[in-house]
Amino acid sequence: MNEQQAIVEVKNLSVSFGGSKVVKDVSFTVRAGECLALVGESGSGKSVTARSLLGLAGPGSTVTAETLTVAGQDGRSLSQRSWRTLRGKEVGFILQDALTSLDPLRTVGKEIDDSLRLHTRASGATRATRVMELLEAVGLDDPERRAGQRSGELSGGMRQRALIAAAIALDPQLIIADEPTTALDATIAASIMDLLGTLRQAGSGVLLISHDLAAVAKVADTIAVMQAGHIVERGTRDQIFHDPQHPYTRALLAAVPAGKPRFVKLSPTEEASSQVHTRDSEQKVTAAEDAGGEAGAVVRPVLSARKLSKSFAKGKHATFMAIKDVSFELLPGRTLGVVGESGSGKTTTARIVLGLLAPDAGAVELFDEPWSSAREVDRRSRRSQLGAIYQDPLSSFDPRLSVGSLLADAVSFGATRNPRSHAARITELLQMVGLDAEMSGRNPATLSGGQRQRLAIARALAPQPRVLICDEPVSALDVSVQAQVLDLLDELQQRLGLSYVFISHDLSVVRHMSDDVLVMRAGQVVESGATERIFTSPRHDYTRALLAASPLVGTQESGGGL
Amino acid sequence: MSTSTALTPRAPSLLGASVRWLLGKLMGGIFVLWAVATAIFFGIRMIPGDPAEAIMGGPGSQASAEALAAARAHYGLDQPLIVQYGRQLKQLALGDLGTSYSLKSPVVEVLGELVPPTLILASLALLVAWMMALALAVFSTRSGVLASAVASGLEIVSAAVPHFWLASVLIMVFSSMLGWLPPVSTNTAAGLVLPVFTLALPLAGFLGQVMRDTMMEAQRSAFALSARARGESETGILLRHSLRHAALPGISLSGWALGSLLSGAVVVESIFARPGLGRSLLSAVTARDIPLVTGVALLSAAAYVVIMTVSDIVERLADPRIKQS
Amino acid sequence: MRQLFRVLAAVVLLFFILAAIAPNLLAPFDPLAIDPAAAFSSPSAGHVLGTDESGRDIYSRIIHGARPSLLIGAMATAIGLGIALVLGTIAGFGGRWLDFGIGRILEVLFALPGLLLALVFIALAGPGVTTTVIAVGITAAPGYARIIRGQILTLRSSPMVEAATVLGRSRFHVLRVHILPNALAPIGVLATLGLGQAILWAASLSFLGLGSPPPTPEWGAMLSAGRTYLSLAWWMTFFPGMAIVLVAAAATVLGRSTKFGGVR
Amino acid sequence: TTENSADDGTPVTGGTLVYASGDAEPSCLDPHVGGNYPQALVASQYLETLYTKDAEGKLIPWLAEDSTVSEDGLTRSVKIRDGISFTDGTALDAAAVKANFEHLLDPNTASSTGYLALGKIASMTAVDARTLELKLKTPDNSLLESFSMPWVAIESPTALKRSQEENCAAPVGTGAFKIASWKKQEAVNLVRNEGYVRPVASSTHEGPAYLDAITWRFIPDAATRYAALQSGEVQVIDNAQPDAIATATKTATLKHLDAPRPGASNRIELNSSKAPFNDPKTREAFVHAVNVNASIDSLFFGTAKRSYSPLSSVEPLAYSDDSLFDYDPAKAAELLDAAGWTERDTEGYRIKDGQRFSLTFPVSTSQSIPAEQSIFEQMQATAKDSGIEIKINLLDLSSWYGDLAKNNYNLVSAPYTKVGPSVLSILFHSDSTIPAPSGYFANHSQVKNPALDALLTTAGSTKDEAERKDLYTKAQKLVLEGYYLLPLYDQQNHFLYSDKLKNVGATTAVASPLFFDAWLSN
Ligand SMILES: Nc1ncnc2c1ncn2[C@@H]1O[C@H](COP(=O)(O)OP(=O)(O)OP(=O)(O)O)[C@@H](O)[C@H]1O
Ligand SMILES: Nc1ncnc2c1ncn2[C@@H]1O[C@H](COP(=O)(O)OP(=O)(O)OP(=O)(O)O)[C@@H](O)[C@H]1O
Ligand SMILES: [Mg+2]
Ligand SMILES: [Mg+2]
Repeated sequence: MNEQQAIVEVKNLSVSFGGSKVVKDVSFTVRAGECLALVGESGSGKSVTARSLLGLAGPGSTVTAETLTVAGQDGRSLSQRSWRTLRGKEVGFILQDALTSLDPLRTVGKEIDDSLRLHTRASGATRATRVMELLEAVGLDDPERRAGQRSGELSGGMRQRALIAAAIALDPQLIIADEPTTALDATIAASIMDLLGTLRQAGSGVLLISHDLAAVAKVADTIAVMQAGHIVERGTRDQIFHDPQHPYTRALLAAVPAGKPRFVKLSPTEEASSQVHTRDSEQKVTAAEDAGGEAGAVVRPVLSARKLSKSFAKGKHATFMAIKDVSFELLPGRTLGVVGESGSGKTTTARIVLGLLAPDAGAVELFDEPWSSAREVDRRSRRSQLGAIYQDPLSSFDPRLSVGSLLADAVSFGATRNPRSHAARITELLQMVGLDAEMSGRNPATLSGGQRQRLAIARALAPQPRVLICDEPVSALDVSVQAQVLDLLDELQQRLGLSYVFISHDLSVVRHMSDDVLVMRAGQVVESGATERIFTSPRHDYTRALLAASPLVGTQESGGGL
Repeated sequence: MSTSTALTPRAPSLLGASVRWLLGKLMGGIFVLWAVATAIFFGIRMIPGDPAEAIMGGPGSQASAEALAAARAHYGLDQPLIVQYGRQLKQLALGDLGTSYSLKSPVVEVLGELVPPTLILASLALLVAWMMALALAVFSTRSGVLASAVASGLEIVSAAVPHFWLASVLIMVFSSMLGWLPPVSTNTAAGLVLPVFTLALPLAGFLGQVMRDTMMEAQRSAFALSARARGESETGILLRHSLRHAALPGISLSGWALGSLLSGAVVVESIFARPGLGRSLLSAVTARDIPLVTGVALLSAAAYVVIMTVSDIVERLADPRIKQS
Repeated sequence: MRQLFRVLAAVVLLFFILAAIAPNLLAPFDPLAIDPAAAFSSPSAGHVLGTDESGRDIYSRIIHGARPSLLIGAMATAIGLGIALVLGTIAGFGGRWLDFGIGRILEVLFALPGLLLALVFIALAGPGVTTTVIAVGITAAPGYARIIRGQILTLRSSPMVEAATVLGRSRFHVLRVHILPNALAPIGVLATLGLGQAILWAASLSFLGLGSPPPTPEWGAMLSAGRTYLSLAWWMTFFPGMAIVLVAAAATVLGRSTKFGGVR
Repeated sequence: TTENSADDGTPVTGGTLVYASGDAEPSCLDPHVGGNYPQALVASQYLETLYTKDAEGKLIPWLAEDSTVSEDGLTRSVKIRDGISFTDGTALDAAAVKANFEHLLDPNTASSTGYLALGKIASMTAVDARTLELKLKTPDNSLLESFSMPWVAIESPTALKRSQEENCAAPVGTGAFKIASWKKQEAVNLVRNEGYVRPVASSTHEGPAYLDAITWRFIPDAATRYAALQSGEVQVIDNAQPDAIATATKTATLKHLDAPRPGASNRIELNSSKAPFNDPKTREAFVHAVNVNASIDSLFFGTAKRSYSPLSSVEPLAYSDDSLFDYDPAKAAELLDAAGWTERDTEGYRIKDGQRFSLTFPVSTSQSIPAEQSIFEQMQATAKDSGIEIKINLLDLSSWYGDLAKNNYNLVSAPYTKVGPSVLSILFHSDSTIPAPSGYFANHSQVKNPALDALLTTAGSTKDEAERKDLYTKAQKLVLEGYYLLPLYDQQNHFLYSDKLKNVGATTAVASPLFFDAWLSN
């Protein structure tokens, strides 16, 4: 195959829904054996662009282009019928929503077989053999059994692989992969990226879409940065990473926490964006004193967990150890990062610490007093010392309450939900997290993701806690929004002397945020220690594997100089 | 990965689980039957009216005191309530439903005669309702906004039509005016058309609303888009994906539908003069025929339990998302 | 298109609600005034929807019938929801055994044919508007209770409740402030959907001769009275039937549109 | 109008007649058990009576040949006809009739109508094979009339020996048809009695019936029933609605048979045992406050004639007085004022001592046809103008009887069918105010008048036909003038049938149709 052959050629593609134009004069080319990455924040038009290449921009869309050639066909004048022969056969499409892109009522085998059935005349038996091959090719164990299962019985990574198998069934010239690794563990994500790399090497063109610049760094040859429907910058990987031209590209790169030391601002502000704040020693002392020790004396932990274990019933008889012998200490004014793959017990630990779940064994102490063993009635008065922030803030808000009411409730310890009674304090809180006081009357559902997380933080701060448990507080956010929230947490910690337990599966985020790190696997702590030590000289194999899988975490070279 | 270690020998435990699940259902079913029997026993006895009188030919019978006493003794109605209750439970446990006061024949026999016609009526109605609902759902998903609005309007209106009104209108139009269909024939297929449609139409409207929503949702879903991206045609998506999804809520509603069919059968069987459970339920309550009321209630409760279990099983088979709980 | 449906439905309901509040504003005749000489007149300028067997104006009767009919529908729904709320709350919040017990009770109520419940109750209490209301209400209750219980159970394990607990709120506070109000949110929808069904049920009871006593111009009663004369005077049953269908359909349209539009 | 045309052509043998009854399906096909009109209707096809009435309403012997009574009226001997056997082969004789009477009088049979009719029998002996001698407690001049009622029909004594359950399912008689099967809630299937020998005197032929079979269906819904007749699925329907009759008479293919029932007229009884109707003035006022004629005119389309008598128009001894029952609100007002009901409450109803003039009117939905319910509603509306409130309670039959037993009514409408004027004793004798153990009593107006009792007793036992007539007339005058009842019209008994069915019109003494002479043209 000719290296230079263009599989996709797009010139001035515009897509609009109703009156609003969401893709504006986009042009790009994908050649055989080449990987083009389309990056940009949420809503910038990446998915719509990709869907337009298959004539699936969506109901109510208007697509115009000077050139729209896909696998040698002019997409501007294709009949539905011809589109259908193109889809699946010449172009394989891996949709953004991996978890819901397989029909939950059909077996995986059937779904993969679809492309074969639709585009070839092969017999059932031949197709069945091919399905097995494909499942094996994408690295699924026990293909016979997998083919007979339905998506509900598969984990997220398996589903993603099955989708890829369906997309590559007929060796398409072009593979479009829309966010193929969101919501996947670092280790699994890495193997999926590897798989795409293999396919590219086999001669397919790949259009890779992501909102995370860092994530595409390994595979992409060329990167196009999209913002608000436009491609604002395009270049080779090296050009983009080392010599970004457009301010938006720079902001995007700055927002990547990977390799940035603690307290470095990730989001652009008026103050020098790359200024390094060293720890304010005065404040540290204050925090330590608050915790009850004199300066220089032994600093007592604000929170300590000793040998926590918890198991859940699994079926009628079996039980399942979610966590086992988890111990840690959280010192005043410091952040303890918790990392580990999905299901490793991070949330379970957090819930025990929050007193939402009683441990089977072990105990939690808060400010040197028994916490997990205390009765809820006695705990209630002490709960203001401990706050929490979750991955999905919206679902933790009462949907009937406005922003102001939510805060009023928190400020008044549940006595009232009338925002006027604590107007001053509410305004103060909103300002503290960088929200406009005007927002008091809005419903949280109308806020953006970043704003919601700020509101969640404001609410957690309302009772003036000393410790915050943050369970994946930024996982659902865009890199740039994530950067703002992380900056906010940093700033609050310095101003208020808070202590954080910070849970995330994203190693670069944890590294950026934490003083100490706890690495968990299958319910157990495999390694713990000071952040730098863990990341520079990991002792446990699992930690090493985790680090290797994470893009840009171990490699200082790409981001450090920015 | 950790999943492989979690793999235990599957087959036996799965089988064990299913058996346990079925056993649980069975116990639950028995409990429901017991409770229904108890509720009916005490409920009916609270209604004014002497059961002995019902035995002696119904209200207004000028039965003599001796005759009434004889009847009471014969049916054990002279004993304390709790004794009667105990005896009834014992009889029921042995499968003896007693003898109908008004029909003077064993309830089991009466039910044996009445079940088939009602079963035929109800199952045909359910079938027709399903077909109409699916047809309407398919039609409206395939043919644009206007058609969808028309279909939705049709569904909502049919779900809002009282059975007896519909029956009357159908009889007037198709029997009296057009003369196409007989209003009361019990033995011919033609005679089933009107009663079945009377029962099916409101149900179809109801099912249609639910099914169409699910179907529309499936059409818009990521997996449908994914299938389109594989080159699947719209018809293929409908047949291979959306229809299955639309069927699910229908299955889970079938227990409810059964209840509504039995209540509807009271009206339909009365109007179309069909023999059946619904009509006899009505006359049994009016006649204070306690054994027959109990029989019908137990039967329909049992049917409800069975249908719910079956629809549960079907749902589990069709939809792996439902985990055993 | 949906919007148009919704507007039409709202107009229909508002019209009948107005009729229920101030029937004299809309009805030209006394709904009870008989005029045997004018019996069975077909719709005409004088009687727009015709007259019934006693020469009463059908249009006026439908207008005046809005109050008892809607009242039956609304009260029955309210009773059903009331019972459901109590049962649902206890089940959803009262611990495992209570939940189990009430779950069983609901299952039993479900297994009993609704009409049997209604018939036995009417036989117990004697027919009448109040009885109809209660009979229809208890028939509808298990369905509502199941939904409310599910709602409460979902809410109880929701992140929202967890967040409130972390903030130090008591169980009772959480129930009162967060769970109940949110569990009640779909009740508005249920109530609108239920209204139509309750009116249909009441009509069925009228057909069985166990509905509102005469001369109440309740729609179900008019419908079943008019059915006798279907071939002679179709308007006697057609128009009351239309009123029932219109209200039930309008309530459904509104109920469903709020379900999908409003609350998340 | 009875259509009994001779020019229907030559009778054809064969065919199955489908009859659709609007009455409730009997729970027992043996009219001895209980004894209501639906049972009489179907039983007339397979059971016969000792006496019957001819087309002119004259009592004639049927299974009996003759009957004599002793001078003191206390001994009655009945001669049984020879050569007749039941369809199970048992021969009809005096012993068989005795067995029937014993069956009726046995409390275990739970007969109500038949039991009352034979209530005066003290003992009986089968003197010989064909003569039955009855000893009476008191003279009873209505006994032969009672013998003409299907509730006292004669069944095979062999069959009666079976369990009640079996006998209820298939009683055995001497009729022109016999029971082949009974599918509950669907139909009683009757087939021709091939050995039939003794038709009524007025029949047009002898030997077995023309029809092969009769399917006796139960179609409770009036509209459906009429639609079934229209569509040709059934050939005869009963309980035809007035409007349907009116339409049918204009339809060439449908015919109408009007056969008013004997016994009481259709009437509303005024409960004189409690306020406000314990004051005769209020009863009179009520009667003048309601406009029955206007209702009957508009609701019955000329199919029902207003009655002014306690007795049916087919009863020769019926006495009417139309001057008593005119609609006269002014007079009603005068009477009410005189009775002290002078004040009015906010709703316009009259009150006295703080009590509203309010009348409770339980209505059985299964006994009152819709047109009748409409009359009640219209009465309710007109009575309101005079300040009288009527509360209509629609009830199922059990609850309706319950209300009567609890004396929880001021007005009530209850049909009563019986052959002969002796029905007056059942309805107005003070003995009839004493409830049976089940709570039932027939004297709903609760008249307790010794003079009336004496009249009725003497009228029931006198041998002198003229005296009987005179006494019954006096009794009727008494109840009419005492405003114990408001007569409406004859008990409705309307049949509609297809013109394919010929020679319809013969009825029994209680006006149930007989299909012995009928035949189906093709
Ligand atoms: N079917 C549609 N109808 C109307 N608007 C749409 C439709 N699909 C997408 N849009 C809009 O087009 C814009 C671009 O959406 P698109 O899905 O391409 O974003 P994206 O860059 O893929 O974002 P993300 O990273 O969140 O996936 C958004 O504003 C979106 O709301
Ligand atoms: N209430 C529960 N009942 C049964 N099993 C549970 C329960 N909560 C958690 N588990 C199980 O415990 C294990 C640990 O779950 P946990 O949510 O703590 O993991 P996690 O590390 O937070 O994962 P993720 O990164 O996906 O959020 C999982 O296998 C989960 O399925
Ligand atoms: Mg996207
Ligand atoms: Mg978690």
